[in-house]
Amino acid sequence: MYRGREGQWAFLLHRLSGLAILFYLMLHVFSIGSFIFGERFYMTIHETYDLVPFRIGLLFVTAGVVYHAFNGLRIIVMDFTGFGVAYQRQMWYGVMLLSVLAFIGSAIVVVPRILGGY
Amino acid sequence: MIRARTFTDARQQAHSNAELHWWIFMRISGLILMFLILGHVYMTFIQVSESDATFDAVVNKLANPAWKFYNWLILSLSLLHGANGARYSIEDYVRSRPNRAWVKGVFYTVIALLFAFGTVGLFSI
Amino acid sequence: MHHRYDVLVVGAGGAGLMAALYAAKGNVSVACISKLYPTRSHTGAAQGGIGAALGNVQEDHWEWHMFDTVKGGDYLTDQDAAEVFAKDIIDAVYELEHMGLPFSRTPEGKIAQRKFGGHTRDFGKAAVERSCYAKDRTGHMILQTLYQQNVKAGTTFFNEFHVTDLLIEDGRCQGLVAYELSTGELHTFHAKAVILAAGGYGRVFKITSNALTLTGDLMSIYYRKGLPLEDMEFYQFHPTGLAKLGILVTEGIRGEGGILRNDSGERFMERYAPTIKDLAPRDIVSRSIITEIREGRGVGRDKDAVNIDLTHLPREVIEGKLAEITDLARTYLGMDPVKDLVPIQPTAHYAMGGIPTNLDGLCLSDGSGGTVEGLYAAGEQACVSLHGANRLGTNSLGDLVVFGRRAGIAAAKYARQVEYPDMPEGAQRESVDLFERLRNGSGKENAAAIRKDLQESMMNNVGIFRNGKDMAAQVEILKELKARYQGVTVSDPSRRYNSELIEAMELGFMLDCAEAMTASALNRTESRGAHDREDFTERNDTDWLKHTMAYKNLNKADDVIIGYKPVALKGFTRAFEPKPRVY
Amino acid sequence: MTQTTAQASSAPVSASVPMLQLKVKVLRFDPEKDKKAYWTTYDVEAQPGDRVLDVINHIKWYLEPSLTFRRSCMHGICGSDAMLINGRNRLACKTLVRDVAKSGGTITVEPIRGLKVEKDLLVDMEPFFDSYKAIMPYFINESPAPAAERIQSEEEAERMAHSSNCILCACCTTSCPIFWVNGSYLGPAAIVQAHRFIFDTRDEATQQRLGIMNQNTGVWRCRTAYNCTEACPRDIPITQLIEEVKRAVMYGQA
Ligand SMILES: Cc1cc2nc3c(=O)[nH]c(=O)nc-3n(C[C@H](O)[C@H](O)[C@H](O)COP(=O)(O)OP(=O)(O)OC[C@H]3O[C@@H](n4cnc5c(N)ncnc54)[C@H](O)[C@@H]3O)c2cc1C
Ligand code: HEM
Ligand code: SF4
Ligand code: F3S
Ligand code: FES
Repeated sequence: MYRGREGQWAFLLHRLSGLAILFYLMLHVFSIGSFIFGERFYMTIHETYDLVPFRIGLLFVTAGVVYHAFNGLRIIVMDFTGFGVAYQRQMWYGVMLLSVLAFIGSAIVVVPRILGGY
Repeated sequence: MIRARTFTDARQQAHSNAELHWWIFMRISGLILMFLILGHVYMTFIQVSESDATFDAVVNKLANPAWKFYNWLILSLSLLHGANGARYSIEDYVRSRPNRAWVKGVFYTVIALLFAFGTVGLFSI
Repeated sequence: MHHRYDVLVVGAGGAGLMAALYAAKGNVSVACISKLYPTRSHTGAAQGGIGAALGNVQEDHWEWHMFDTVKGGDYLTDQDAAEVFAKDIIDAVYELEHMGLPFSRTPEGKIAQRKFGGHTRDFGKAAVERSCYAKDRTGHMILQTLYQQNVKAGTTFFNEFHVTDLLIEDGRCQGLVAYELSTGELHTFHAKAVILAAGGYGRVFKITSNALTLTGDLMSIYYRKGLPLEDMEFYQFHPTGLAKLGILVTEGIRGEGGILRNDSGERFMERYAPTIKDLAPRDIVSRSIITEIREGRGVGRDKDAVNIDLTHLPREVIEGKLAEITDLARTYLGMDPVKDLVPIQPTAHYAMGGIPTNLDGLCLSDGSGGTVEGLYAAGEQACVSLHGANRLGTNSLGDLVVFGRRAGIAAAKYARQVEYPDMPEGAQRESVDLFERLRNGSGKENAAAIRKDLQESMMNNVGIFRNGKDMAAQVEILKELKARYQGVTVSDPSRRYNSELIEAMELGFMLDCAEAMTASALNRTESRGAHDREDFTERNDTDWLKHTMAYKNLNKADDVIIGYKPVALKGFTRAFEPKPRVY
Repeated sequence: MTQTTAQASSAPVSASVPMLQLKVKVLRFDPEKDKKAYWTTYDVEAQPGDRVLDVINHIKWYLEPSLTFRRSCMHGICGSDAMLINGRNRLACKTLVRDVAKSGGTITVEPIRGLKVEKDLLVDMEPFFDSYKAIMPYFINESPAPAAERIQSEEEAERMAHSSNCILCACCTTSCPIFWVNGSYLGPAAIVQAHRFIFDTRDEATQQRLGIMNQNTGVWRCRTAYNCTEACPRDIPITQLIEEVKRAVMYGQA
């Protein structure tokens, strides 16, 4: 592994999160859209989402969306201002903080539900 | 041994603004998506689990044309944004020309189908 | 493999690239052969600037520049060369600017100029701003700009090709042989004209500002043909190189008030130059430092350096005006000149001598006007006798562009007029033999160990201080080293990228250069310019106002024949009488 | 070196400096006989202030003569010896042993990535120079030159201060995660060179160069990973320059 610094990891996470969200989006569109095949079909698909792996996956997707969104903002600021390049590192730590908070926040909501079994 | 490329060689490079336009699109759509998606996530966050999105809940909400449009904007922008983002990755990681062509072909088809499917779904309620 | 070009250029430093550009303008096919990628050439290391009497900051004239060059060379400079140079360089600098070189600028937007040692107004009255510069990386910018122009012109480059032999028969150059590093193959290049621009040979010394690749290859090859090397005894040492590393540190540190101190912290320059102390000229300072070291007052593990003390200067001065040494000291010594003393030591810097040429770069075969048809040389490795006994700062970069250009033009002109010469039978024979011996010998000598001994002994015996006894001893040491060199066998059998083989070959070239240098220096029984003898401390114009020509005795091993060549004491329109060199 | 000024002036500088015992782990490969690259470790004694290049030279000269790499100037000006040292792209001659290892420690040395390894630490530089040549790396101004210099203000000259400092060492390009996977990306070094000419007020081919930068293989491939900026031995703020070129392309087309 190349021992790059913040910028390298920011890029890698941005790409991974982007692809992950895209993957999730594709599933999401398919499942939500599937109600045109009728209620039965729709509900069958949605019941599979209740499985624990899916619920935990959702945690990461939420954090990923937040990371990707705010890091996207960081990228835009870098692209259009000199300030952005100069403070990219600090901004990245800000983005990471927000993502972690989002992860914890959704965990607070989701974990009890998993444990509670509904 | 290298033979230096000449002025004319270099000048003959093709010209197109496609990459520039995609680059700008990624930023603009990103900015808009930022509000749309964070709003969407926030609003649906209480549900959190997909099973909360029951048939009725979804149908009710989407009865409102404003929400229809909101969701359709998310659908189209994020599919385009995501598809172009994935194209970047494909062009980076799929190095053989023929492979790249069919991977891209399959991928774009899937995106287009999903887009059609989602749109039909949204407006058929 | 066999190639054929009208003009071949060997070396892609400032001189080679300039020659290639100009040869190509002469409507002939040109190829440039270099053992390094062009942008790796050592021209890139030059910092100070390139001197030309543009008069952008203060009134200046080419006559003044010519005078300074002749005087700086301690009157051993050929004055016709100096005149051509001082006139041409003005044009050449503008030409570099037109090629896009990003010079630093004056407030009016002209090329900026600054003062430099030895450059004066009105024939020595006061210092003048003559050095044109691009920050502290003038050489880097010249190298990059010239390479860029060659890319534009579509010059053919053979990179990482090591020239191993020149083909010369009946006083006519027919081409050369080169070893391709990436395949281990020998290539024969057939040419109408060849221009040599392969740089210096500073690596014969232990402490040097020169690159590891500056091993005097082409000088040695020329010399092995029984052809002369001119003025090899004149080698410039710069007083302030970083200890052990030899990396050059600008003269500015002394100018800004830096103080030299020995092991006990004593400001020893007070003893050698009581009035101007640390601001004494380069050669005096170098000699004083060496005296301190010889008498055991050096610092460092091997007690072979002295300290330069900047700690009394304000931080702004050190970090602002002396940014370069601050950076070097921090990078390489982990020392902060604001707080620490920085160990320095004189460093071997520049070869005034080399392959003798006339004003068009045509190589001379003796001291009385004989030439080698079709063979040209330029740059540090050549000796047009512009620098005489001592080169003035900023005159080398000028030398590259002025005489590189002239050689390029002359070679192209010649190539247009003549047919391809016949190739000799078995052109590659000598190169094949050379490699066979290095690859298949039975000796167990380590080339690196021999090189180390060579560098140390040259530094001690033919360095800053010279005397008959030490140099005579060095002649014997060189014989021994050459005998040991015969026992070097390369252990890496591979053909591709065999860098061990190359290093062993380069050592052979260095030994030749050292031999010619030592013999020439031992022979010249006077002190002049950079050649400083403890046993003959005065300049002697009656006997020694002449160039040395050192020939390898092809009939007797380890023997050097010394001949001479007159000094051109007149330019075309101006002439300066030899006078004592005082500033 | 934490000695005080007083000591430095009286005591020999390095008499008190202990030698470091090092393990130098080199990734070796000779396509003539090896199928795969392999690690070899050499035990070396070095002074803290030695350059990594000194250590590698020592190995070549006295321990393993076949070890192959490029080097020339020994002080960071020629750009020959870019290597992956302890996981980062560095010039071996500008990296001191003390900054990368403690006594008893290990220094790992690998060839730079993304270019074909020819032998040990030596890689094929042709693709790198090809992308350099693709950006028309030469001054273009076909209008007749004045007798003296073309006038340019100090501020205008300063625009090239960073980009003209490049020594084409390839530390940047071969540290770029995009370049590793996508060799058709021109890479940061070529973009720095383009910047040098695009922002030269005397040059007349700005539009052509912006056109080249505007291609799929040009400036848009950069994902602002900053590895290039971290790796540059000449302290060129590469990412910043790339962003400036992106903007120049964008505004140039608007
Ligand atoms: C640190 C330093 C600072 C300096 N500062 C200044 C300054 O401020 N002003 C100034 O005027 N001068 C300065 N000089 C001197 C000046 O820079 C050099 O003398 C000059 O650059 C030499 O240029 P060149 O073209 O002759 O050779 P180089 O630039 O050394 O190039 C030699 C070329 O020959 C090739 N070559 C060598 N052997 C072979 C072979 N066997 N086969 C094929 N190719 C070969 C190499 O690949 C290389 O391309 C400085 C020198 C140094 C070391
Ligand atoms: C929420 C707000 C979003 C913002 C602000 C945003 C912003 C950005 C930006 C600026 C880029 C360009 C990165 C670069 O050029 O280096 C980008 C790339 C990308 N985005 Fe988004 N995006 C958002 C949402 C999404 C969504 C919903 C998806 C998935 C459908 C997505 C998938 C991608 C992908 C796959 C990339 C390519 C990553 C790469 O090539 O490195 N993004 N995003
Ligand atoms: S930009 Fe820096 S790292 Fe890249 S090639 Fe130039 S000097 Fe090397
Ligand atoms: S590492 Fe590569 S992605 Fe851009 S910022 Fe540097 S070129
Ligand atoms: S050897 Fe020249 S840059 Fe390292």
